Amino acid sequence: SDAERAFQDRIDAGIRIEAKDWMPDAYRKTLIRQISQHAHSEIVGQLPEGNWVTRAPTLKRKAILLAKIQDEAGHGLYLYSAAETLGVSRDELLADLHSGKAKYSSIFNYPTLSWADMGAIGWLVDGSAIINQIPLCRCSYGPYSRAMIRVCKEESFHARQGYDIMMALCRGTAEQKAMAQDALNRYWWPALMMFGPSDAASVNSAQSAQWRIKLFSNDELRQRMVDQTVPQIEYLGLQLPDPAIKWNEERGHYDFGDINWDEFYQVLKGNGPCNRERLRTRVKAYEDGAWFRDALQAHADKQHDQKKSA
Amino acid sequence: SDAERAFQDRIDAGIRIEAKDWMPDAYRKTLIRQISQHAHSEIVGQLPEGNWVTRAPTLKRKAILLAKIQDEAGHGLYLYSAAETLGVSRDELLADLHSGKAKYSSIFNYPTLSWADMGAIGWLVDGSAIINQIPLCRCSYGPYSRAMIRVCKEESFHARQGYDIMMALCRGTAEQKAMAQDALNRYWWPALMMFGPSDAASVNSAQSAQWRIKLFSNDELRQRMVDQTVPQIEYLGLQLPDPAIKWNEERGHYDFGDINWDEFYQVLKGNGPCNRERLRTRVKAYEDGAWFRDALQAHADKQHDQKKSA
Amino acid sequence: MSEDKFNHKHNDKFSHVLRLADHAMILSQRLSQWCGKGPALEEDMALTNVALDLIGQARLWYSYAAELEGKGRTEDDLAFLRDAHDFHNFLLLEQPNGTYADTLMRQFLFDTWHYHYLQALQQSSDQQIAAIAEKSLKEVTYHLRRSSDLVVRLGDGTELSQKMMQAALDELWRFTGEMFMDDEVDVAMHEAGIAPLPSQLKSAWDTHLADVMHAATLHLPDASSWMHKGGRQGVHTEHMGYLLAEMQFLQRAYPGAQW
Amino acid sequence: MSEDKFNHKHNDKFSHVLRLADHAMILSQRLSQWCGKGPALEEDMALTNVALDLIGQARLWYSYAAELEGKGRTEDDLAFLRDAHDFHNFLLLEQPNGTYADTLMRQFLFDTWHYHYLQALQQSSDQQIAAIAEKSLKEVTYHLRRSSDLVVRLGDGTELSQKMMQAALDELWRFTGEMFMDDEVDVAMHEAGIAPLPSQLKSAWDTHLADVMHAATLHLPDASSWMHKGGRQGVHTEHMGYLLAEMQFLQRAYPGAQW
Repeated sequence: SDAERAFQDRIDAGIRIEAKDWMPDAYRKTLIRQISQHAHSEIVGQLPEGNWVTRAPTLKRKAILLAKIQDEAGHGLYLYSAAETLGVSRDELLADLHSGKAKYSSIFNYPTLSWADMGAIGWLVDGSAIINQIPLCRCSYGPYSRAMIRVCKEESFHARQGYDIMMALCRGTAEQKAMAQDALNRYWWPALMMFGPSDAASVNSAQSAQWRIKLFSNDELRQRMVDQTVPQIEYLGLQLPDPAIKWNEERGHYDFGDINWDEFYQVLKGNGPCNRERLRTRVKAYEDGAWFRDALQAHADKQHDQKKSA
Repeated sequence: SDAERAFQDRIDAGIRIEAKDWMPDAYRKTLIRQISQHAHSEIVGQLPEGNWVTRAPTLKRKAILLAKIQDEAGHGLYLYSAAETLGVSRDELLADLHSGKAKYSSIFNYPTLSWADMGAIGWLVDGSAIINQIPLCRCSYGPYSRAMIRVCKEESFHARQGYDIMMALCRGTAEQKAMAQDALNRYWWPALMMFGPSDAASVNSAQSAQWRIKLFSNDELRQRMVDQTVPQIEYLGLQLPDPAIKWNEERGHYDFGDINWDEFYQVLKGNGPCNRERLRTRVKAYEDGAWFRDALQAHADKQHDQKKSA
Repeated sequence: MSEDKFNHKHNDKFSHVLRLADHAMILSQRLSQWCGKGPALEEDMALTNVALDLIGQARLWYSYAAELEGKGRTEDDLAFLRDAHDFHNFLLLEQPNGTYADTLMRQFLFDTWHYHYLQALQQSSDQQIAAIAEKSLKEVTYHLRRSSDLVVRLGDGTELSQKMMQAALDELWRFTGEMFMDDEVDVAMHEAGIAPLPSQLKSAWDTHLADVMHAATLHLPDASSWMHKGGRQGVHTEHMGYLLAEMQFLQRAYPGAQW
Repeated sequence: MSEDKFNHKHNDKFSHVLRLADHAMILSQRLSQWCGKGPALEEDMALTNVALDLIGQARLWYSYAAELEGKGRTEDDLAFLRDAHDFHNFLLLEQPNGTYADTLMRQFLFDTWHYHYLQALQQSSDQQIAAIAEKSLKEVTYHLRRSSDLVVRLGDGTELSQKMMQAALDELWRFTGEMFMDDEVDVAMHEAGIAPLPSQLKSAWDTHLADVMHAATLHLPDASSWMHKGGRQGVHTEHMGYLLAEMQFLQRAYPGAQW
């Protein structure tokens, strides 16, 4: 249609789409799915870190971790707000999360088993998230791109803090270094999987690319993560978590081994180590909090009625 | 009445009353109150120790503590059974416990705050219990006296094990010895209060003495506890928890300070440090277990019906 | 028992500062158990923020306590290497989170005390204490405004929320008495012009409570009811040991490690 | 991570014995959390008895493991001074107690494995292992009889009890797979005639489960459903760290003390 052509022309010209602008239904739906999935990831992502906040080894580390978790709740807020500009409410989005219809990043279905996992998550998981998200700061939908700019700024702090935890462990006792190695080994592959299926298996990519809500392919971004991270691993003095990692002079990139996509799809299907626990925790939090949300609403209604009758 | 006189004659002649024998209503009621209070104490008494069983410092100590807690459940069983011979069901007795109508020993309303408390409870609390109970092995009601014989045998083990914990702590580091001292200081007065109000303030004692279900006065038994325990404290090398303790050559007993009866009555009234927690825990256990008891009954009924129809 | 309890009785200023540190530390620890599990996203953020403020305050107090002690201990040594009997926080603060109503009520009862205590502490003759109090008070002023506001809105909300808030108040009331009991440390601090007597704060606390509870349509429990005590003297409830076992695990399991 | 994980790979017999110790230890620890809180007095006693049997077995296995290791560690060192990644128990056993239905189902699923494993272990070429297995089997035979009986009575009890037992089975099922996965330690033990291959026990386990579940009117979950693993390799669930923080507190907080 003419509207669709005009819409695509604006995108091609690099003009941002805003909430009040006309947009194709599929564009709206794709964005809602993508933004809400990202919002849900922030919210669920608080849990694996919350698991260590009560056991952080120093007061300073505890404060930094608390601040990080707080930032994640904030990111969730911006992103739900961005999604809401597309005509869907936060409660609807949460209902989809709780029913299992909406997804969140599979990485959060892995357990945090030692303090070193706080390092690995900041370094590898936030690191990968940034690689995914930096391009989205230039995506075609205005509210989303602006949310991404704020999110990326804070996440680069988180990634640095994560690396700092790893540094401290690698400079520490043999036990601490082993802890760091173990965390790297456990989080390496799941972090690579965060970029999604390989391009060959990826659906809807072409359309999203045309709409400029996906600016690079999964495999391109994944390669960027490997290239960025391998020297960091070496700097830490840790062993590479994948024996196939090797600098490829010709490609100008690191080669790396095959990803276990069977595991990826199992986690996606709900069979990851913590899928049940994570979702159950969120659902319980929401249900347990109903009285609270209802009460605030009831109080606001009373205040409103009083003002009217006054 | 004639029956009452004959009843009292049997008691005076040292003949045991058995369940099927005639007995005055007041005798029956007093016994039910006394035995069930004792049974409840065994059951509630599992909780302060259960609080440290998951944190016992060695496997051997953990096993000994588990065995002790198991014994307490067993004592509860004998005693509820003894009470049941008087025509009251365990469920009725538990209902009175849960409603707060029936009491249990106030000592269990004090918190267990360190491992040393496991020593202090065995040594002082079981020690006092034995002093209370040994005479009851000769009490006039047969089922009660027989239950007491079994209970006392096991409790003397418990008291020795408790003293053994204290010994280990007092031979240990300065920190351990301080832990032992602190436990003694906290449990000393509550243990003395276990014998009940002083004779002057004690109700019903005369009748119970005549019926031979109370063979010594509260103050006599309390003095016995002090006399037995002071040399043990000295042997452990701990400081006396009461500066007024002093050997009285004339009396042939240790003098000791005034008991804070206000605290005693506050705990009795429900204001002890753990009254709410203890009762709440027991009520919750009972309520949470309803499905279990109902199911076993339902299954037994089904089996019974099948047998009948077979 | 470590030496703290037995050898430092003379060092009242150390004890006094340590108590303030322990209050902030233990409440922050409890609040951080809510991370990611609050009733609404905004609430998650706000509560985490309070936890963060408190841990910041705890760090200031612990550092100063360590300095006063002069034995080379650090803020982390004080937080992670003392057993329960050496902690001096109010019993109120170590109570389990319970429902969110319980958590908020605990917060409100403490914030009210904390606000008035810090306000008086700004006049401390000890410059360092006055400075930390002043800095903390800025944060705590916000804590108190927030928790007072929530108590009103939830008390005067739905029938259910009113019931839950009332139950929380009734449950926690017995732990409020010890906030106003003067002991020898308090008396010594007061005589030195370093801190207010806790008992002096009671009427301001009562007044604020009465105002808030009135607006919240909640009933204050009987003022003469029995009060628990012991926290500031190191005699805690059974919850404390579990809280510390979790909190201190890494420092205990890997002694001497740098993190 | 301690040295265990990285230096002892060669010592398969040590690993094998340690796994048996850890199974018994961790389940005993979970069971002991029920002390005084069971659904009936008789049940309190019986469950505590199982916890006691298991801790006795853990002590035998730990002592033998310490002997095999030959580094002067004691049973208590092994129980109280290893971090989570050095524990090798099944994930099933560290799962929280949940309802009493969950606790009993966990017990039944493990007892069935335990019984068959110990039975095979009696034929171990290692005399010490055979002897401990024989002694343990006497107790575990009773555990299995008891838990099988309870599963039947509660499955075929009321509508509610059936629902709860089915939910427990469905919840815990995903943790049963790793009990029958052979790894290098198992293969080495099997080749040395020291222990059975776990995979060889699967059919006996299946048969007993099918019998009991039939009598209990419960449905076995899909045999092909996804199974979690990692416990025996030291990769646990998030519950494990909390369990150990509590269990090990005293040994960690007072290093070197005698109790």
